[in-house]
Amino acid sequence: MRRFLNLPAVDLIFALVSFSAAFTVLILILSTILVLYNESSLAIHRFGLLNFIFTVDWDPVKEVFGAAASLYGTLITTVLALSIAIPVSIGIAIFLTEISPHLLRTPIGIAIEMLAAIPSIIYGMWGLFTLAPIMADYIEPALQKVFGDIPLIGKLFEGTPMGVDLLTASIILSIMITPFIASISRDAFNLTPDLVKESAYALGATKWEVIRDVVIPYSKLGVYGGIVLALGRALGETMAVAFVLGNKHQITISLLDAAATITVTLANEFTEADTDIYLSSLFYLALILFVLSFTVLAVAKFFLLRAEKHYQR
Amino acid sequence: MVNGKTDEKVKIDVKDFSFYYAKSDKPALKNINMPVYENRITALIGPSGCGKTTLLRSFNRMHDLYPGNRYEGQILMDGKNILSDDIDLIDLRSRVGMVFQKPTPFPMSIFDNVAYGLKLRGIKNRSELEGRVEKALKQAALWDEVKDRLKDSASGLSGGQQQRLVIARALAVEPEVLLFDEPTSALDPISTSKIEELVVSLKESVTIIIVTHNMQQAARVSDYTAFMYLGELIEFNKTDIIFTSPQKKLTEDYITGRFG
Amino acid sequence: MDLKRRRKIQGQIALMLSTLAALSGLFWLVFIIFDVLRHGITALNLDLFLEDPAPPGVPGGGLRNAFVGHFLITSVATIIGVPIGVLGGTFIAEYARGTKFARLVSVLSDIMVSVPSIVVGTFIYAILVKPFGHFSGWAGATALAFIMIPVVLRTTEDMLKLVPWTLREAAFALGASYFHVIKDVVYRAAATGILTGIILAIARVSGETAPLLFTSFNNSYFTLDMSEPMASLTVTIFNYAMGPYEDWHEKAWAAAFIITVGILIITLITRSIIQWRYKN
Amino acid sequence: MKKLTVSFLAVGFFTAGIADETINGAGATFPYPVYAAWAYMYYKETGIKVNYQSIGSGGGIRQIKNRTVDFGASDAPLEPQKLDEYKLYQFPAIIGGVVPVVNIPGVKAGQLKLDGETICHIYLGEIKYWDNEKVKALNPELDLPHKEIRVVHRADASGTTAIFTNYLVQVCPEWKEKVGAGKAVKWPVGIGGKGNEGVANYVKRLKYSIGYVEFAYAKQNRLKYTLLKNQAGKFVAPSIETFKAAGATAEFDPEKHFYLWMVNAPGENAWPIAGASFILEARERKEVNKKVNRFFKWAFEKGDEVAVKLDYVPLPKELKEKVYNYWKKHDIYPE
Repeated sequence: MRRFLNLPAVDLIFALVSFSAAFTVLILILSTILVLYNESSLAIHRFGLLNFIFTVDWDPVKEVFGAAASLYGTLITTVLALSIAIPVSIGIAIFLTEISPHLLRTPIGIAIEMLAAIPSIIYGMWGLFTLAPIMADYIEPALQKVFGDIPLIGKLFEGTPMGVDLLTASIILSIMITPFIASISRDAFNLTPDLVKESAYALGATKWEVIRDVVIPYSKLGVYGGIVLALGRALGETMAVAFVLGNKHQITISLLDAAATITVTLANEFTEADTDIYLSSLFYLALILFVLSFTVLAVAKFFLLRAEKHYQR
Repeated sequence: MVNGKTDEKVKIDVKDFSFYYAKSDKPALKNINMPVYENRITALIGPSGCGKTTLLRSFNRMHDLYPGNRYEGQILMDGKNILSDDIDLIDLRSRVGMVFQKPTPFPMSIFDNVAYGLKLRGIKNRSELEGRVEKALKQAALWDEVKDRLKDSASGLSGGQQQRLVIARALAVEPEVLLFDEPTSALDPISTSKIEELVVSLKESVTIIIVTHNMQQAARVSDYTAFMYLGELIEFNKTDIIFTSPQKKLTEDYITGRFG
Repeated sequence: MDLKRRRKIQGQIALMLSTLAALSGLFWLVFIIFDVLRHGITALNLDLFLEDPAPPGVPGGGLRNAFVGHFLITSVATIIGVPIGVLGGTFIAEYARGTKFARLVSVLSDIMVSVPSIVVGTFIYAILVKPFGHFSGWAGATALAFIMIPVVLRTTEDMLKLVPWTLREAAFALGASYFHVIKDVVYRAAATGILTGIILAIARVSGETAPLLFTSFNNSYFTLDMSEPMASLTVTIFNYAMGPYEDWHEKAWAAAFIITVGILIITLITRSIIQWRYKN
Repeated sequence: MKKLTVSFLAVGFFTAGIADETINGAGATFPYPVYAAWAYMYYKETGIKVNYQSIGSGGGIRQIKNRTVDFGASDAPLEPQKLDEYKLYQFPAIIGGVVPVVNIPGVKAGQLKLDGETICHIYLGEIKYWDNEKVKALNPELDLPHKEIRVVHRADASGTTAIFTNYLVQVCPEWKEKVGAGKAVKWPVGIGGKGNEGVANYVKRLKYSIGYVEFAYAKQNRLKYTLLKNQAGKFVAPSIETFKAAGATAEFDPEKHFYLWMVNAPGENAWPIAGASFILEARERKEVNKKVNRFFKWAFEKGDEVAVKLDYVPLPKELKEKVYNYWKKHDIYPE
């Protein structure tokens, strides 16, 4: 701080004002944690941490609340959405940078950027009105036909196809995060120097070999960055899944079953909660989600930064 | 065109060769005729935009990477036209290697960089790979500097080392022809002279074509020199003749630094 | 040369798969846009903008309250969030450049950009709704500002860092104070970038629903009083899409259409600003 | 910075300019459409805004408890002790019915007959197939298939569920013991739909399913309702008449602030799963309450038609009188 002491007065004032603005970020994070902790203290005292996390029950009548089902839903939808979105987005990025005719690259690129900007509630609403019926009538029965009789995999597709379930929610989520990963990956791919690509071609590599061995390794940091961003989105997304998940607190193996995520539980029940312990438990869920996504993002960020440093060397 | 008789063997013969970039009716290269002799170093010189790099990139058909580019005429390698449609680019590029203006290490280890071309060709045997990587690195005079850190990332090497690594990578697949596109333009003088020595030593095993901005470099390393200007080949001859008694006024002006 | 053929076929298959992945991805995306436009356009009419909602069973009505509410909440969020974001970004890019504090704020902001927005809603509920005893436009705007701050801060930081250091030195050499250097030189050089960042941040928060659910809530009447609950387009979509009435579904589609088109236009404008700037 | 100040001032100016009379209410979602319709008409006639926000019954109770609204609304009546504790008045304002709906191919609306115990055991997962003995015994004339029953319930917390589960508690001791009643319960079986809409959608789409929705939704989605055996032992169909009958025979006691679950009403023609939606007011705010009650008095007098159109049941005349007397007794009757 010594460096500010011999600044002229006008600078000192401006530095102070802008410092407090920057400091706001720290305050916001800290106060979010403190306030959420304070609001959920009732639930924390009643249920503890581990007990809360590992309790599947969410029973407002008996006032027994646990986060396990919501956490499970959050994790499954996130993992499933990412595992659908990543290959598709990388496919899109490859298509845009290496395959598509030059004439189409810009318009498709713009389209994808715009899709990244569309609010998630639109995806959610579309999921409810358009995708869910399609899933229930065509896709899910077809999946059951194909996989239903296979011993272990069949379990994933048990139940009545309803269109409002883990699978539909994950697909909506993946459609929503695809533009993010795709446009960031495309930008990263485009940063691969032409010379490096050409020298691979000059060694007799095919286009795919150039992509696989040069372009993707060269831009993997950028792609990881996009995936981390998408991961954050998927973990905390509410509106895209709220319509099509069914809000049922259960741990289910079948992807064709309703479930709940932390966000969906909050959206559905927050204003309905009538007892203090109910509301407090919802705050507790919010706190867990905040800490969870903060930690996941911080860890991912840490590795990214370290990799970047390693890479620059 | 070459004055005096020569008993050199022609590796590549460029015949009535013209080249058009996509969406352009004006040829970037006009009616080029010249030979490239086996196990000799041929330098392409001329001011910026004269087409020397364009010509160089025609020898391994790099222009095919971008749609719309057109070739006219013939480039015969060992008597076969490499511009014809039935030429397999993968084959061609295994026979004609290339080194670029800037070092282009791939994002992988030193060993994997050199082994890359070999792996593409299906060589999986570890000891064979190791043998050929070592040979190529030795040929590129890099072995002693990197033999203890073959597993390290190639991006950790210095610029000159990286460029020699790239040369080793090109050599590993034992090409017949090696194209150099201003290989020292991004390097310091010491690295430059190392690369020049290396290039000269390589002509025992491969035919070399080198594009250079630097006339001293052309004079130092090459056996033959082609001077190009505005997409045309002005003069082709033995290097000492070009630099001591050029036939064309334009060549003389360029050599003596009167334009450009 | 069996190997070569295998390589080529492998390559072709891989490229085909990429193309397929791309096409399938694009298919869904185009499907969504098309669907929103199709349903939205048929539901559009002038009353939508001029009328307040009629209760179920009464024909007609519009979403004037939601349009105005949405505009007010977003504007106030911008008024709160942008100065804090820009100033904070300035501090860590200029006065505190290279310090640990700057790195900390920068990294934390990056993380905050991805923090679940519904958590922000619960936080604001606890500090601005519960103590005052009622939902309010102010609470909604604050929640959106919370989301905006880190976005604007990071863009500002990045844009300021793009301004070459020599430019500042040239200004220092004329005897200007740092404040004047920032105000007259640095901001001017980075203005387009910061502006596009701000516009994109506004676009981003104007599509948010989750943070408004428990803050600004909803209001079936037109109001300009920010201390009252306030309707917004996104929350209206949420309620109407879930509701049982056909008429509500239509209005939800119409609102979705307006938001989508609005955000698409904003994105296009910023894109062309960037391109125009890039060309000059 | 100057611009900012101006904007702030502008916002302040706007907010100061608008201050006409507004009554704020919040609470149950179930009566929202009808309250909104009344408010709309009331505003057109009197210029007084009634801003009713459907934040859920729980929220409504919380808000009026904290005195942050002029009235609260709840589908679940508060017990008299609770009302004393929170210092609240309570009276019913509208009646609705919860209707079991089924989707069995070949079975038409109003054909299937059920009783409380059967529904209870279906929702407990103990009756698994449509051709179960108990169901068959109630429906000797129907040819019920041997198909699994797909149970659908509400996934969110709702007054509908509170009414439905209270009914089950009253008619089925096992339900009382295993599950209990509430706005959201831990369902032993079935899938959850969000909102009446979600349940209606599922039942429409899924063959061999059963669900429960508010009457309005059942009617609007043309779902196949069932007949129910009421306390008097008669099978009745859900309709405005049977809801009215339930309302008429239900013994609302003003002394207990009308605390009553209207389920399993005794009347000959009464629909057994009906429920009133209640209004809550703060006892110390006489003048405010009069303003609120003026609105409800107007609604009781002029709002019946709209309510019926929206498939809600207006209070029977006798009950309206009881409410008026309750107001008068507590000196909150609007003159």
